Amino acid sequence: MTTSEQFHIQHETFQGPIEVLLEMVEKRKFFVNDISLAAVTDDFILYIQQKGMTPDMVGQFLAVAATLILIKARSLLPNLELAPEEVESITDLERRLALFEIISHIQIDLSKQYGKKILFEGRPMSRPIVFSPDPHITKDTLLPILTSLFSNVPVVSKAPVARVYKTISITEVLATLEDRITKALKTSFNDIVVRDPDGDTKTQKVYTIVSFLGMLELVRRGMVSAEQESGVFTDIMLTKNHE
Amino acid sequence: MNKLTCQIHAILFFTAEPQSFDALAKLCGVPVADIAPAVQELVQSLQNSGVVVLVQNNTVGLAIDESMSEFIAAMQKESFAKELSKAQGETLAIVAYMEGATKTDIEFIRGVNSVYSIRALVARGLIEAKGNGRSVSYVPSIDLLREFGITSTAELPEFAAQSAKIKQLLTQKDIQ
Amino acid sequence: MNKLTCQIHAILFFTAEPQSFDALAKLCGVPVADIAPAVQELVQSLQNSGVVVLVQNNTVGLAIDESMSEFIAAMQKESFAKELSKAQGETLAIVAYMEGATKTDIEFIRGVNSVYSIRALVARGLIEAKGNGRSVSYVPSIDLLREFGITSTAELPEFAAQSAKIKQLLTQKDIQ
Repeated sequence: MTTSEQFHIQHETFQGPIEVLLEMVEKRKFFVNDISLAAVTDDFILYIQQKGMTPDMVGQFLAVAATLILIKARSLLPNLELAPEEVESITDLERRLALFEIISHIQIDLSKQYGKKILFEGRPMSRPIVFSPDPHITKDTLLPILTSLFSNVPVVSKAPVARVYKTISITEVLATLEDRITKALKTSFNDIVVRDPDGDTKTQKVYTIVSFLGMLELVRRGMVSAEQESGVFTDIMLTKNHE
Repeated sequence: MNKLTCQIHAILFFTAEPQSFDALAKLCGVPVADIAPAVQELVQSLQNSGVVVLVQNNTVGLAIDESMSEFIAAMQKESFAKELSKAQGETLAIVAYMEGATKTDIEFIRGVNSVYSIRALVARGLIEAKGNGRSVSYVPSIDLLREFGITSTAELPEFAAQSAKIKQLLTQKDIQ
Repeated sequence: MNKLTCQIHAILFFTAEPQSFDALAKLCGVPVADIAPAVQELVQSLQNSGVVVLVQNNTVGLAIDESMSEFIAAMQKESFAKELSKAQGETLAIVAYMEGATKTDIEFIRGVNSVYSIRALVARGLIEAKGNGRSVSYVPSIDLLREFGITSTAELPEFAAQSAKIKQLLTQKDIQ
């Protein structure tokens, strides 16, 4: 395979997070709802870890993963109160799934119909060519027109292969998650300890719970060890296990 | 046909290229408002003639009737096997069934960067950019109708039902 | 119109060239004797439509109605006197800096369907088509070079650097 073919294939088969998620739900013959989404959360996180992805792809997937974890947290803790923007991120995701479902079905129909029965164009009537220059166009005016076009051409980075295939390994993904969770945990615990009267404690609580779930996930996979020094309200220490 | 309709027919036939209502009004020296009724008359007159009139986005063009497509395809030796990639098909579906969509709309629904698909569809002439800057939206073109063998986007598969569903789901977004 | 008449109308529109009755009979798979009555029906149907059917020596073709021809000639003259559109200017710049650009090359750089711009530049004698079929490519006309006061496109400002840049961008055509 040549370099360009590889890129082409990578490009065309790239599935976005919405498509991947919808496939997971449909594979289980579920309807899209909180319960089915909570059920596929683990699969989805696993998918991110197992697929070689570029950094920006990982970013798009993690945004969806964050909402899934929120849905899962809500299904585990029914009394959990969510901030308005969190509720919105959930309904948003559900709506995107519904829209994508419709579009992907239409796409199949359109691809079947495309180019099968063309309404052909007529040809223009032949007319004698009359040299008719535009006095505004001289040998010097074409250059700026041309160079202004160059900026419109999408340019793949100079080393496309290196960029496209720079995958994030499982460890890297988890290292990022771990890093974020550790930081999140510290800040959120500080918030609780300090009991800032003006702070949005509801959001913080949810964030703490979600981080906590994420941390448990990492512990379950043996990626990190969690240790609470002494007493219920002391800080939880996270240490990364070495392979 | 009245004189204006004849003129429009002659222009479309002579140039064999779609013309915007604006351009036709200028060429014929009439107000733009006069164009639509004349185009309607042309649609009527050419019914069942082997040639159809396609109207989309205030642009009108002539094409050969659907019943003749196989015949014409057989007449010319070159084959025109054309395919849409999945990404392009999704993007096209969004533009056609939303009856105009921005890059943001497309990426909201597809969940992935869609610059390449949009560009490929514009380069193939299946969709056209309208407006400029941030408010650019993409709309179906006359060539889209031709390539699908239809005379209006309303003839696309399940158009009315799916288009209504999509629009309804999208308006929920704006309310929030 | 009956089916045969529709077919003849479609063929004449599609080819934009007069056809002999023999050729039409072969294309439509009917006896030559059937052609004349069908042509008669076409003459009737297109009466007073801006387009006329010309029959001579068992050959038939479509043309612009006499009463419209002045109007079309004026329209064409005006379009030739007009400044080049933005699309046409872009297309010309690409062909000038890349002799032998194909339609797909031009469309890749511009990102927009360019068939009508190319056609307009050819009609104005600014560029010329070379080769045929799928491999048609375009070069600036001798008249254009003369108008620019140069003998070769190599004399255009920054020619070497810019044409190299175009070629480099085009290497991505297959990638995307």
